[in-house]
Amino acid sequence: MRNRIIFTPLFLFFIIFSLTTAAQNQPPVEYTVCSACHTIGKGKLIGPDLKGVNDRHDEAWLISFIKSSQTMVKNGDPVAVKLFEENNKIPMPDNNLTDDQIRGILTYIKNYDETAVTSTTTAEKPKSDVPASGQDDSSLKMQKQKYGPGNTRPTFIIFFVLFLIALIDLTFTKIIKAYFVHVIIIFVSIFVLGEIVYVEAKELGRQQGYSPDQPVWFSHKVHATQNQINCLYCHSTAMESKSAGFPSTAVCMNCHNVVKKGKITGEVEIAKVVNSWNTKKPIEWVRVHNLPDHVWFSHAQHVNVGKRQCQECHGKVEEMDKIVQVENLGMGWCVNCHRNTNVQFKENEFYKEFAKYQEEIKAGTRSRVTVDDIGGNNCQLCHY
Amino acid sequence: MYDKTIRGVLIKGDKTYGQITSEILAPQERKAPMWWFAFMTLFTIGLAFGVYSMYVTVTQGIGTWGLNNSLGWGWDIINFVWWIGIGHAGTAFSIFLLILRQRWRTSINRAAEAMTVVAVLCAGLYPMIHMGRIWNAFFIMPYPNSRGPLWVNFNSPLFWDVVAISTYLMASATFWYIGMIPDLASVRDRATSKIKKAIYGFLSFGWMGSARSWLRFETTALILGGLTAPLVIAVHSIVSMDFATSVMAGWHTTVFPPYFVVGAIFSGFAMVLTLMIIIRKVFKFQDFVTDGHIDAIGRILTFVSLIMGTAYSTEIFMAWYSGAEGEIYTFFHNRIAGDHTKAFWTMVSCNAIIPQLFWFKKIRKNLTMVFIISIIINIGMWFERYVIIVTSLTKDYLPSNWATYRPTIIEIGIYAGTLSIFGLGVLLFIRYIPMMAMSELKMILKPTSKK
Amino acid sequence: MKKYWKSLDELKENQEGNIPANEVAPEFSIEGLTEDEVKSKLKSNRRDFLKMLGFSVSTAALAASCEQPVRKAIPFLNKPEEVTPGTASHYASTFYDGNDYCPVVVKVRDGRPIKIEGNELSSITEGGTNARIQASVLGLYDSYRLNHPLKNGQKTDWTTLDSEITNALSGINVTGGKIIILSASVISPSMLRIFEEFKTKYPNTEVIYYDTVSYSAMRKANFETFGKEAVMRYNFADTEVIAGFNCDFLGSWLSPVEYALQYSKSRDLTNGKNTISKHYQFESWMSLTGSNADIRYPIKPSDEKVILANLYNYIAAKSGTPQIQVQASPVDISKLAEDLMLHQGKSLTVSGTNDVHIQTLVNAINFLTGNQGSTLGFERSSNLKKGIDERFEMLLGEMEQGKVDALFVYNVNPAYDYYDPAKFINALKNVKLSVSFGETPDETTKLCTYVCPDNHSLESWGDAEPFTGIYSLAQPCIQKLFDTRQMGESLLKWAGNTMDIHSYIQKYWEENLYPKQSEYLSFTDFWNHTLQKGVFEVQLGLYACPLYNFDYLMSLAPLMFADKPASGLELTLYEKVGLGTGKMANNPWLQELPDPITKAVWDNYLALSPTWAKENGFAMEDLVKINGTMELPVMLQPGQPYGTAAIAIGYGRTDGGKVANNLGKNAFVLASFINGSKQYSISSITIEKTGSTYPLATTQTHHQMEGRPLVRETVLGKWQQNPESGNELHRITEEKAVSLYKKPHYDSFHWELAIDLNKCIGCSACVIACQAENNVAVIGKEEVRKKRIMHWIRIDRYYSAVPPEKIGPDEFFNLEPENPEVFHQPVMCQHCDNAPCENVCPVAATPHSKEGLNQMAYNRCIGTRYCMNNCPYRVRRFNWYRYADNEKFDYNFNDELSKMVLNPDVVVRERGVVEKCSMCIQRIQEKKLKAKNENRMLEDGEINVACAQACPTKAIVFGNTNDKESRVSKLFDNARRYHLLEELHTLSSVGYLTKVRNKNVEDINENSEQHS
Amino acid sequence: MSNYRILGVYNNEDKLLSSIHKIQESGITIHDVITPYPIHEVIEALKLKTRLPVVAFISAIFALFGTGGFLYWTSVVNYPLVFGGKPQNTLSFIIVIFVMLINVTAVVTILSFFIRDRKGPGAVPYLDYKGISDDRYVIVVDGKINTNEQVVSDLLKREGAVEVAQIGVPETKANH
Repeated sequence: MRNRIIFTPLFLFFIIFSLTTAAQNQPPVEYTVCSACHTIGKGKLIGPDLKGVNDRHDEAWLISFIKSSQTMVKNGDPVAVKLFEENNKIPMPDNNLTDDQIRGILTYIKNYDETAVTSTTTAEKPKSDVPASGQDDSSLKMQKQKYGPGNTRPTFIIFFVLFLIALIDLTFTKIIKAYFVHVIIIFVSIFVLGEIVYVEAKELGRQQGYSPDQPVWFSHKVHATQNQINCLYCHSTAMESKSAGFPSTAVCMNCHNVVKKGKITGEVEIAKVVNSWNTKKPIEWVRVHNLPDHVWFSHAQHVNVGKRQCQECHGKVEEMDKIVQVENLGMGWCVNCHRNTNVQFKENEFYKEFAKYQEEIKAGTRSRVTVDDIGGNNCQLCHY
Repeated sequence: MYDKTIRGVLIKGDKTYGQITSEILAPQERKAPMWWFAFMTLFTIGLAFGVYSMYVTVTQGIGTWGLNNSLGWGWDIINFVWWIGIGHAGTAFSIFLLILRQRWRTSINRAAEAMTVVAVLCAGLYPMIHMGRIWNAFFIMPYPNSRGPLWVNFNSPLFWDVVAISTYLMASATFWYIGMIPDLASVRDRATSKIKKAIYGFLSFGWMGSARSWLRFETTALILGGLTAPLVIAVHSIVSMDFATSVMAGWHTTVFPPYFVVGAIFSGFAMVLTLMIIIRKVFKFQDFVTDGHIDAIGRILTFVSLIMGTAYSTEIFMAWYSGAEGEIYTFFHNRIAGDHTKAFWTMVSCNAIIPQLFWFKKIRKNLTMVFIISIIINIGMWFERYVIIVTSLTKDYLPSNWATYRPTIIEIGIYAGTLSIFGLGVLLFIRYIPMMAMSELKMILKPTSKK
Repeated sequence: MKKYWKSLDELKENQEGNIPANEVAPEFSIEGLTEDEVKSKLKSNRRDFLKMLGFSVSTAALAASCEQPVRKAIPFLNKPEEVTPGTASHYASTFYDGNDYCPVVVKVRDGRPIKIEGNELSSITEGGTNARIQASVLGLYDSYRLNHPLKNGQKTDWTTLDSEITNALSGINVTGGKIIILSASVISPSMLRIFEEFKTKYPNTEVIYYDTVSYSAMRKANFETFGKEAVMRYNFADTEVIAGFNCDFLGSWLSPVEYALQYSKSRDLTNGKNTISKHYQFESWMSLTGSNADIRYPIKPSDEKVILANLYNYIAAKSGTPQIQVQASPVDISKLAEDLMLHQGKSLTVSGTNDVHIQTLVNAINFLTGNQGSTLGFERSSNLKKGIDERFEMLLGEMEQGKVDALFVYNVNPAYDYYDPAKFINALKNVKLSVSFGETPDETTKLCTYVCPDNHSLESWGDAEPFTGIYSLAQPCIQKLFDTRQMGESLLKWAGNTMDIHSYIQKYWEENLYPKQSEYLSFTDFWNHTLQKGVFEVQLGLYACPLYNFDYLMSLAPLMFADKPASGLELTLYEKVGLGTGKMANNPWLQELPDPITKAVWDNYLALSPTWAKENGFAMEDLVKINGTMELPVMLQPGQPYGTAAIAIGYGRTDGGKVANNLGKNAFVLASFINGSKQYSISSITIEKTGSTYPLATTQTHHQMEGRPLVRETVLGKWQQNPESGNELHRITEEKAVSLYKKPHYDSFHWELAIDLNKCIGCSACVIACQAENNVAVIGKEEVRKKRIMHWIRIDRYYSAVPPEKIGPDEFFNLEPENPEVFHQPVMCQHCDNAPCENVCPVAATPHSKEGLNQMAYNRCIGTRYCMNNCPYRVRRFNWYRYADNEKFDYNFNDELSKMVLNPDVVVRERGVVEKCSMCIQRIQEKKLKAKNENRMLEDGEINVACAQACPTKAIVFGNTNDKESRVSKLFDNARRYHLLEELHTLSSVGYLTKVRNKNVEDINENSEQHS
Repeated sequence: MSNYRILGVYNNEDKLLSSIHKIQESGITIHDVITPYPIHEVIEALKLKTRLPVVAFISAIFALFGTGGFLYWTSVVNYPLVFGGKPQNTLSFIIVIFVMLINVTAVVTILSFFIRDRKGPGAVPYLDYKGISDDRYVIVVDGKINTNEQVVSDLLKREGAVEVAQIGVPETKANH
């Protein structure tokens, strides 16, 4: 009886406490910037481990350091200089954050709970072996089932044989007397065969579900999701050029001349990158998303002008350890998207050229302008 | 039942039903004569030449032909239209006469239709191989492809061609085959060897000749006839629209559809005549293919050739009357006079002038003359297509593009190939298929009580 | 500032030691790769063919194995800031090959120069080019180029070569032997400085200039009559009367691009001017210039001097200067003389004949008509054509006597283009040290002991001063493809100066040109901006016009007609507009460029007047023997004067490369050296039939319009009264036009072209520009003979002797006249709104776009050729064979190196598909995207099609007619506008402007009776 | 066993016809008449009808609207393209519609003929009598309905059948 009286508030307190901690444990938005170079309790990345940073330095110092580390170094703050030296002179970029934001980050770091986070952020199973050695076609098949039409050959053969048998029996060896049996079999198999042929023919020359092994086992998940690196950081020319661009080894080296140990693959894969840099031999990536030679496609048009997200064509790359072609990239797929997608009509000055639509929109007779409306399905939009 | 008092006898030397069967099937039941094998080998060689030429065309490109930037079509389309024309006779023949209940057709229509089928096959070959990228020929089908889907251009006469010709081939082939079933049955019944019985049994679709079957048979034939009659006209009108719908001087002419249809029937009948005369001579069928038949076709040809003459003069008149420089040039300075004079006058004399000889009964009776003229007509019809295509394309609106055209050996080879296919078809026909519709012949045979 | 004003040198800094390689499959950058590497890389991945859809592959795929070829993507190791993969950057540079000068802008795509445009900032050309300049980019990827130095034909390396040559030179220095630098005219001031340095090291060095086509008589005459040994600068822009004497100034004379621009300005009627210059042309062959003349007099070469003398006398009589004793002129020159007198200082008399007498007379006439200092003068005298013939003759003598110890041959090829090659070759044998800087192992280079291959101009630094005080810079647009070295650098090294050419030129500019300007305060500023602009001009001080020295004229007067008058068939040698002097003979584009007049390709021939030929029994394509040695086919050329013949030079190369060799015959050998200058006209030759014939390939075989209103023209007088004159038909057709369907309207843009036939001179620059921009295939002579040429734009040329007001259906079959009027009409796809070709395509491969363009989707085409038959303009082209990667067509599509010139934005068409002008859709798309990216509307003139951009006369204007303010809309409002075959109601998008000739009816009559 | 038939073979068209009438008068139903060529009198006598024309007509209607709809949908609704400044919905459809109408109708008619008449590759006639496709006429009487075969055969003989035969087994015998 008494025990219960004592225990209940304790119990409640525990609950409340855990709840609060849980609540505080949602990383603030600003933290994503830090996480590119820092970990909490996962050892040194580019910058030092932030675990217990609050104990190491007092808050005021931290705030000013986070705001602009270099000024402090220049001003010759001993601690700052020491840190700078320790972290082989990689300057920490300045952040224009308010003090409260920084405090938020610090509190987050303070009551950061590894178990909680690891369970929320990534469901990664520790990969012991490195799957870059070409024995990964099992996963490729899986993806084929997932995206592509799958393997239809057996079904085809079965129905073809059935078809022939029915035909032969109907004409020559009249084993089954009831003709409707033959008829049904024949019609069904013709339908099935036709369907298979149609699907296969559609996929002919396309690579949906294509996921080749790359020379370097590179995980977009690790880079894009866990380290929060923006797509455009590596695929830099997507905004101004027709091609998004493969990152030059130099770009990789920006981080990897410090980060020598990967979360999943250990040192092996990163070593390849470093090696490529030292031997001045570019890495020969295998292109996954190929368009036929007679198609002219521009990333700038879609990313910069059309304001499309990368994922709309490339799938959830940030969740892929191994990149795979999600869409079939066929013309029908392009055209249908052009039919349904609105252009940035009001936003972009260029579309003032379309006086008619402008008026219609003013008059309210037209609600939307699709890509198709402005000639998005002209042949020579892509073929010339 | 046929009342002989209205018309003259259609089958000479009053035969019994049995005789009809045995005499018509005689060629099949006899051993094949020497000349048959000789011609088979000859045509096979020709076919080989043709196949080689097609191989070269497809693997190396249309460049192996004599065409150029100004002249996109040459012998390919000339021969295509020519064959289609020939292919018109058979069906036109049997169907029109069927609908008109002209019973004298019965001894000829079988051969005519067989000729049609083969000729249309030859014709159909050309639009295929004249494509630059034959491996993409399926683009022309309106199938739901994955490109949006992107359909075909239903305004294009070439697409109409595809539809019309495939339909025509289908219709005429089935029409021909259905009409053949009863005769195949009789072949089956008379067959002595097991294999032959099995084969013809398979081909004759288990025909027995019960009254119900006969009723449905005749109804179907009539319906098909009714459908195919407009088709015959449509097909060649559409072929003519390949030219009529364009802007080129000498092509852009409203008279083309009727003019082409008539031309087709003209060349077709001529070809029928040629064939029937040969068959009659070779197999001694003068009792079935009587002088009456020859005479009748002769009269028709005379009439049709008059129409052709009218068409030609209309064209020329309209060109002058329109006052359009391009037209005038094409007709007066490029056809009547100018580079292609020879071709033009060959065409006119062969199609409009020489056939007028048929006015004379003597000539209609004289088989050799008829034979020669029928061949001349087909030559003339070939030149008609040559004149239409080559003159208009070589000298078009801009004199800077004026060009000339000379076919290469490859083109000639392909033509030879199609000719051989035709020859082979005919040879196989006369060897393995009853050359005349026996059941229909029996229908028109006078009823006899003596046995 | 446009994007292309960017300099390359920072780029070079960034690239030190890096290997920028292929970035995505299509594009490819090749700095620092050896040829083999390049080839290996090129093999795999290039957006060049539709072959992926080809027969083999597609069938293989149908055989159920749908595996795709794996495509590699090799990123930069370290991406240089300048290069954005997949987008083009432009660099200002200069083109000069010893003959033509032109400031250019080079379009570089992923480190590959793929196109050359004119530099719009240049005051000389204003962005114009000509066919040769457009084609020169292909020379960079010529597999015939030397890719390492040679010694006696054996591969060697630079160090050994340097040491050996320096030793030899110092040896010669000791013995005081003679060193000769035999070079084409050098217009680069820094190069001249280098020569100086070389001379200081090796005192008895002499530089001798040698021009393939000599202008030395002109220099001599100028020296004697004005005391200046220079070539004057001419200005046709504000002339009112132009008298040309055997002078093809629009096609080949001195600086044709410049003159074409000026000429078109003087012929322009669109800018409110209501009069145009009057152009008389006296010539002995049918030249491009003659074809544009208002009044053309076909004359014998020997008559030129007589006519000029008479002209001089007529004018001298008026202006009271001494006259010359001369027989009467064969043609009446009074009218011309009157015109010249009337337009004092606003006329121009020019002669292209390399004869001191003639040039002296011309100078006199120009002086008396007050043009000296106004339309021509020495103020900005030209540095082109410095060669003096006598000096070279002397040199040969010295060489034969072994007086020359060292001979450095730079950019000249006497073993081919000297009139007596054998003489030169033998003379060369007596030279101890012979060094050539040839890029290719040509006829001369072959004979030299050492070969130090020079960079291609697109790989080199350089500067130029074509006219006094007008400078331009050249910068490398690609790192060296091969192990070559720039000639200047070699000389510097041997002269003991280790400076590299780049910094040397910089230094020169810093010392000499930087002080002459005040705009920029620091030299780096000045340098970078000038490098970006490409051009730089210096203001000149006051200038006094020199006086004419009549005494010299008088002293010549007795000699002038001393030699006996010519007899028999007279011959003239001329430069073709395309091939020129034959320096670029290995360029398949130029070889297949139809000659603007004869429309012949791949050959030269003996042009004869039709009537003379008929009388003497020569027919077209007869193979004739000339002077018993040279065999050439006969070409009957209307407008060729009676009793004369003409042969084009530049053919008959023996070591020009796989394309150039054994095409035509070398006509240089027919030239001669008479009274102090090389003569390109021979007083009498003999020709006799060989009996055999030789097939000539021409793209046009019929030459009359058959009275059809294709090219509409009028005369100035009529036009001034009624701007619609000659074009009345347009109104009528517009009124008569009826259609079932309503006229199509386009919401956003309606791209249209306007072509001013009054400005178009038919120079064919557009043809090559289009070929380069759109990857048009070269198909070779045989295929052209079959009339299968692939050019997307062609220039129709018609002859006519019928005065414009008489043109009508009654003029059928008018015979080819002796002196026809010539019409040039560029024809490309007309992008009809009611296109006949579109309806008939069964597979919907060519529908109409929402911007009024007639689209052609190659990958959908199945090649029924129905559209070709149905196009009344015949502008559609069919790929009769696979022209790429095909041994049968071993031109620029067959070897991996020259394939690098392909424009990655345009596919190379597969066999069996129809292709045609797309109005440079790739450029339209590019610029539209640019505008969208920059969040703005398009400006008029921002988009320009290749043909319009290349046009030296600005005759072609492209734009959006929905925008009523655009230039093209304005031209479409012009009363002269009509459409080709508009009576067919195809509603074509290409508008033509009537041709206006500055003549009046009596001119015509006189002109025609002159030659009938 | 229901395939018991009595056959009367004639060699003369007139005899055949008269005997058909006789037999019908005497209340015997004729199962079938087999002739080497169509004899309209026989068909009339047997009062045979066919509905093939109806089938053909229906299929024609179907083809007409089917094709028209298809053309409209493809070239106006689904992927509209402009060719030579003409409207997408042009008169030229008529041609395709017309031809396709013929095509479909023909196919349907032929197929329904074969199916209705049990004709096709491999089908076998139930009667294999020498000369029925040559110059013999056969009257087939169903032996199941008219059990008194003697009467029938006598009648046939009397009417001038050159031969009377049976195929199959009468039920009575089959019972034993």
